Amino acid sequence: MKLIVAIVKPFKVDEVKTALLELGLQGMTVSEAQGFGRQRGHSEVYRGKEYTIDFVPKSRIEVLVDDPDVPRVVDTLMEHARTGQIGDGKVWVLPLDAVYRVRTGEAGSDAL
Amino acid sequence: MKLIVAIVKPFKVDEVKTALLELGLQGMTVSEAQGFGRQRGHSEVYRGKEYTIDFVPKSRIEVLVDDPDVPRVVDTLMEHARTGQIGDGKVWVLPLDAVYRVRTGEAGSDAL
Amino acid sequence: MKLIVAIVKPFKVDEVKTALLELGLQGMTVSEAQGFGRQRGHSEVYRGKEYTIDFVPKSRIEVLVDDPDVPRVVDTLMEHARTGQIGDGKVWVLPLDAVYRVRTGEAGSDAL
Amino acid sequence: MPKIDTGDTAWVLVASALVLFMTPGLAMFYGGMVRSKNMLAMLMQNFFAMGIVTVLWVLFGYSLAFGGAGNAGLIGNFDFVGLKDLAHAVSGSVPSLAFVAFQLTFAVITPALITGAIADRMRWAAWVGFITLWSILVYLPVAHWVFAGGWLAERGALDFAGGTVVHVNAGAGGLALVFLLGKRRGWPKEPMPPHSLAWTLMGTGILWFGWFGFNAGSALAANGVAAQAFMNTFVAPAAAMLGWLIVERLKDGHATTLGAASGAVAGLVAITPCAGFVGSLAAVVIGAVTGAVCYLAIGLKFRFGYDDALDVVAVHLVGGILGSILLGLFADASVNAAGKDGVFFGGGWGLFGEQVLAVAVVFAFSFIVSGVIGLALKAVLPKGIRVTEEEEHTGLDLTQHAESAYAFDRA
Amino acid sequence: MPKIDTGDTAWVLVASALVLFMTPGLAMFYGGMVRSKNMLAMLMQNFFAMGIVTVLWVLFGYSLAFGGAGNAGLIGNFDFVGLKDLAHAVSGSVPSLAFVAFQLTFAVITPALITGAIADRMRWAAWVGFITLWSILVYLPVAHWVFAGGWLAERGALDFAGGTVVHVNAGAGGLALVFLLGKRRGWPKEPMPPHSLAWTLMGTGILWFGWFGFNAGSALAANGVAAQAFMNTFVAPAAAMLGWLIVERLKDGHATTLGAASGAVAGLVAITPCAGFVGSLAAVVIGAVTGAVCYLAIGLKFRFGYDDALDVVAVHLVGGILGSILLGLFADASVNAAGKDGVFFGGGWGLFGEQVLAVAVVFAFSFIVSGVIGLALKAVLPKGIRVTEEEEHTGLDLTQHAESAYAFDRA
Amino acid sequence: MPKIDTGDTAWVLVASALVLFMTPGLAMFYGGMVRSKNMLAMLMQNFFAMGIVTVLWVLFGYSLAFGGAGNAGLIGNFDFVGLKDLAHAVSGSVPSLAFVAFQLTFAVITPALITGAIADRMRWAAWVGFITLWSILVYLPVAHWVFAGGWLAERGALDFAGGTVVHVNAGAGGLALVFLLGKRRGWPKEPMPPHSLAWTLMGTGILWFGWFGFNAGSALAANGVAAQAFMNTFVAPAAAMLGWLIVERLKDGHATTLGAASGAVAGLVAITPCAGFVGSLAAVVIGAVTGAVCYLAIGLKFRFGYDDALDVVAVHLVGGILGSILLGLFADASVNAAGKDGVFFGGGWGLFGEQVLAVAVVFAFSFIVSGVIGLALKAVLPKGIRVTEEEEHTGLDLTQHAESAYAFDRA
Ligand SMILES: Nc1ncnc2c1ncn2[C@@H]1O[C@H](COP(=O)(O)OP(=O)(O)O)[C@@H](O)[C@H]1O
Ligand SMILES: Nc1ncnc2c1ncn2[C@@H]1O[C@H](COP(=O)(O)OP(=O)(O)O)[C@@H](O)[C@H]1O
Ligand SMILES: Nc1ncnc2c1ncn2[C@@H]1O[C@H](COP(=O)(O)OP(=O)(O)O)[C@@H](O)[C@H]1O
Repeated sequence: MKLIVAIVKPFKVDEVKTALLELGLQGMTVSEAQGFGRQRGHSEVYRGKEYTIDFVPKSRIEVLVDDPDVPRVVDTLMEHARTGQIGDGKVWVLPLDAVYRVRTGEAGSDAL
Repeated sequence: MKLIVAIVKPFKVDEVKTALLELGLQGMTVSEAQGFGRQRGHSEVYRGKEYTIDFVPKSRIEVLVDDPDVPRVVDTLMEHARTGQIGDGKVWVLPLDAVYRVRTGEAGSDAL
Repeated sequence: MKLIVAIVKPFKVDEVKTALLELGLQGMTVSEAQGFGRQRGHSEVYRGKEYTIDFVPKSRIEVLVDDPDVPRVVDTLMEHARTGQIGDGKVWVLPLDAVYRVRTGEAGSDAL
Repeated sequence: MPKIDTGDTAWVLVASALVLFMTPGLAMFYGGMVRSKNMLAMLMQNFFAMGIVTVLWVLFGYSLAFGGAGNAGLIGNFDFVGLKDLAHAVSGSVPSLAFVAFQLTFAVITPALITGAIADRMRWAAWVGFITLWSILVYLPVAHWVFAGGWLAERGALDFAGGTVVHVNAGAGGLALVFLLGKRRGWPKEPMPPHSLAWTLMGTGILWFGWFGFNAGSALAANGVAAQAFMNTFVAPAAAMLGWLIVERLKDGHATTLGAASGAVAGLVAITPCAGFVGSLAAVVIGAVTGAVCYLAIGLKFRFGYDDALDVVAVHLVGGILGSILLGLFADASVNAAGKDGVFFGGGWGLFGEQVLAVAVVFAFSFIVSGVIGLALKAVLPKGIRVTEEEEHTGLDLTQHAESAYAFDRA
Repeated sequence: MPKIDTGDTAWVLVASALVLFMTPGLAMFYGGMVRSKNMLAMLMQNFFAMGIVTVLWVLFGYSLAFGGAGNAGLIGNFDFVGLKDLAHAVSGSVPSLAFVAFQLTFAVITPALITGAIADRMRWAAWVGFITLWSILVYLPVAHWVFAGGWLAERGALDFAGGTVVHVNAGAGGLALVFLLGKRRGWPKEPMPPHSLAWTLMGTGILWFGWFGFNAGSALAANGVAAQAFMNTFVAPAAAMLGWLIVERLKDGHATTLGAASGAVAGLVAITPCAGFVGSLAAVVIGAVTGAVCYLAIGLKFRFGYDDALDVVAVHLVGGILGSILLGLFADASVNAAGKDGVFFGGGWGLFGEQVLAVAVVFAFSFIVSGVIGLALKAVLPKGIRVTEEEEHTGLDLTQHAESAYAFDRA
Repeated sequence: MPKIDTGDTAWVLVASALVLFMTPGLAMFYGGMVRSKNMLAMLMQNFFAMGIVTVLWVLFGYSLAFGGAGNAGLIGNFDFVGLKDLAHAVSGSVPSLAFVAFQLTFAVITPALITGAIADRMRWAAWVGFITLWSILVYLPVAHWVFAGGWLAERGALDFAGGTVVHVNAGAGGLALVFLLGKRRGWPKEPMPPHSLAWTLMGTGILWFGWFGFNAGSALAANGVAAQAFMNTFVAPAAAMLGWLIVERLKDGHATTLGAASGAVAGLVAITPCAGFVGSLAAVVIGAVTGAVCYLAIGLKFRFGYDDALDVVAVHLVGGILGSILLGLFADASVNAAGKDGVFFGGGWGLFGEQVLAVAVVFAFSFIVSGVIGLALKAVLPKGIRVTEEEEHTGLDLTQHAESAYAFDRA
């Protein structure tokens, strides 16, 4: 079992979600994040005073997957999160000790 | 040292927090998330146009614990986050290389 | 490759960001969180009824780093997130299996 | 036929617009205080009053309330069904339709006041049924008794702009519903803080602004009495705001924004029956007392365990009772010849007694009939009058109206 | 020189203030419906109307619209350029400048109505150009034809407060722009829910409030006709709200807050041309019909695939047409001697025909000229009239105005 | 006893309501510009003005400002303490109490204007003390000098609706406090963007709407002068909006929503002293100039390093000075017999001199006395007048009022 985390552009979340479903995944967890990196932010002006906002809105996707599925999931994530523009984001894979489903207490793959 | 992450229904956070305190834990970090899974979302109608929102509001709880405490914490989390309804969420355990307390620089168990 | 996560006081984020840039890091991801710990929250009163809010606003910083950089990054994070007051937060280090850059598919250090 | 005075007409028309504007103001005042998941349901219950009550009023409501005015009776008649024969009629010095519109604005906001008590748990269909029946069975008769020369007015009770008809009436109705609906789940343990006091403050500003039309417009002319009522509508809420803030500061340690807003509204409620009958200094006293007392009255719901969500009882019922009864003390005929002298101005206890009677009668009538209506709906409606635990939990906006109040995007 | 009546003057001044307040109200009504990233752009397009149109009006707009009033012609003249000679003039029973200000408020809000159709995608510079040209080339002539005794008025068409001049006119202009701009990316597949219905409801309250000035103020006096117009402006939106909610409930399964707001506005639109010419019961019917029909009219944009973002066509164009034409049926000279009898009151089909003609003429003229203006701007402006995909995606607030509507801090 | 004119009375009553509504409008205008953690504190400081100033006014404020009107003196007297003897009195053609209420609305909003300068850092207790003392020691005398036939008025200075009494006066007071309070921590380096421009725009709409009462109401009658003042209050802010947007566009590359709002308010400020004394075209010029100049005046705080948080100096002080002085050029007796001719209308430099003197005197008096009051409070209050670093950091809402402006739930 692995935890795959992807930082993607918010408007790509729906596309990614659909793609993962087609892969047969059952679920995922998404949260809002602010990204900083090569992609530059924007600036705002209020009464002549300019502010630069360095951070860019990103979505943070977490997916629990069985080890064999990792490559396919990672590829799918990258394929559908990609625009080719700077700021498309990152994907990383974390090892897991255990996973449980709260409702039933099931553990491991059964918990997904 | 492990990092336990739990995705739970937002209105369960207070109950879970209280239970963890009784276990003797000192702290936790909670963030907002949108969950997707078996539990279906809801639909909204604006001027006759219907939208389906697939994502469900969830809370994401992170707790750092010493290895021996992991089982008790996981059980407590599951017990108090449980409603028995679909959508109760997941709990997963991640291995940790190190933990520090910013204020003092203390490391490991002392950092909790 | 490691994932360093830091829970810090929100108004410290800019300072931390600048410090990490000076270290030569290229990016980071920040999200909002609510912390619970030794630092107590505050209370509000509405029409004579008092509510206590236990949670304190925190920022959650994620940084992907190459193994050799871990110590310097951790130290920098702690140094610049520190106020000396209770509630400065935690820093923890997670092992990683893999990291990819969505835009290019590059893996490992090249992905940063 | 009496002549129309253009100045009086201009004033009554403007006053009507001002009072109509109070209902959206009330919606925002209340809406800001509920949790965001129930914001729209609150707005909807209030805006709906502008729809249903208005149509009923034109069809037969005005006629039942003001037909046969001065008959010292229990109810009006059907002379003006569909507002017939009013197009060219004159009331006092203004076109009758201006008077009809002005009175309509009162009929609209009165049931709307009830929404604050029942917040967060009443089924939409139940509210539709309740406001329809309540407007007909409770508001029309009471308006006739007090505003249209019905029996209470003929006995001598004074109510310049609706202390009994509007505030005691709505407060009693709200209290009855609160008992039938029961507490919100989690109350009073779970925190249910206001989701946007900015809306509550905006609503307060609109209410105060519109209340000038409510009270000074009740003079039905642009004259000295209107000016006195206007001045009193200015100073009473001001004094009440200070009264509330001081007590609050002493008791809770903080002067709060919600307290300033609540105090002002309490003062506006209390001065309503007195506006054109008391002097400016009396208004200061009435306001200050009301601010302090209404703040303390909030404690009642915790002591007695009834969940009056947004304190309609403490602010409107208690405030309305206070104003109506204090009028028995502070009424000053030298301010308005059409008024009387209260206890403090040598008028003895006669007026005071009539005020107490009027309050008691309106409270009892509204409380009982409202309860009966609520029970009837509970029995008749397939799903009852209260939402399910699941629905209450998800919020009324999504479950009753399939909408969300807010959606901040970040793409 | 005719004498000024202070009551009439007070009323017209207040009515002017009320109508001016409608434009911010409209901004909020629309703003709440767009996504948060386009909120400010919407507010800006509306507030800008208060700036540019006002200056044009003083310089020459009023003169071109109302100069040579009664000439049964196509356009006014330059007699009042810079409002010269008006400081002490009197119109009817009010100072001419009060009339100038009142009419200006109409000139301001009419182009503002168009912003709802073009939401989320028009370049700021293009809007600046469009509203300037549209006000001059479309609004001024049409206002002259109908409000200033121009050819349509002389033929006998009735329009009490702007069913054709304001609503059909703006609706046609919006439709033309919608075709030129094209659909928003993702429409209709992607959800584009309102970001804050609280603002939309606040806007609705302000619009209704201000509309009393719009319609009853159009009597230009504080008299019985004003009172009738006021009453109709009260009841028509109420009936329309009910009409919309009922159909919506049957069709979608829910009565929505946005539906209540939309129905009320549709009713206000439809009663605008009729306000001072029909009786109270006719207003109930006109309102109810409009509420139901306008709700159904929203389906058109999906059927025909034009992206009228906030339904200016369904609410203002359809509502304006309905009101103007129903007036041909419900007009009742017994309500207002200056009016006529419609089909239902024995007036035959003459008025009805004139109403149809007026609607057709105004629609055709506005649609065509608006289209020409849009095409011209498209050709002339270096960046065209529509934002780039990237800009549309990021939102107009940041890309057109370098601002964000909201910033909730948590430090 | 002079007779009451119902039309004039209707207008003055409505104008009073409109001006009172400006204070909540100002609260929202300012509130939207601060960070969300200080929203309620801003609203509270403004709403509190409606409470405290109103009570002071009734008790003795009106009497000290308008008692002994026309005495060419420094202060009024105690003839009207508690508003005694005014219930049936008449001022001009309206009930005296209508005049009292109208003037009260000015007394309320003037200190409220100061809150924009001191945003985000003043202790609540300090504001309570400051506004109380300032209203008595600064506002009452200045109002007497200019509005009640005090010495400045007798010398011949003109101020139709409060350019000096309201705007220069408040601006100077704000500037003094800014120096005493010091900069907000982090200013000007840290970004402190507006947290909700939607509120700021809503506030702008309310301010413009209410300002018609402010300026046109100052005619104290529904006549031609009121109409001229109304028209000028319409066109000056419009021209100022355009002026501000153009300069802003050239200098910063964007025309902003906040710029449109700020320009409109600046124009309203500048036209205030001129409203009933200048013609429509002069209003266009005055507005356009003000919009451009006030925008540029914002640079001053950065150049000189004083933290005037929401630009009360640039908008109200500079705008008030501009309007008062430009009146010396554009005043036109042919518009208003009660007025005079300025330089451009053959009146020579006499009026101009008086205007400059009035501005200088009011500025100096307000600046000095405000400073003294601030210093006194600093010395007397145990915790001083400024919040601690920790409190400033957490925000005033939580630390001063134990409330949060927003709480969006997601259960
Ligand atoms: N070292 C890092 N640690 C954590 N997140 C990062 C790191 N570098 C980049 N990110 C995240 O990835 C996003 C995209 O990175 P960026 O450098 O802007 O573009 P790209 O990944 O296409 O080179 C950033 O906004 C940030 O959220
Ligand atoms: N594969 C997954 N990876 C990450 N999070 C998941 C995954 N599956 C479910 N979740 C999270 O758990 C929540 C509950 O899952 P769901 O399938 O709806 O109910 P249950 O866990 O009771 O079967 C989801 O809303 C989502 O936040
Ligand atoms: N066991 C824990 N697991 C996860 N996060 C924690 C834990 N303990 C504390 N935190 C996070 O660290 C923050 C600071 O902790 P706190 O105990 O308040 O201060 P300090 O770290 O200075 O002792 C908390 O607000 C919370 O977000």
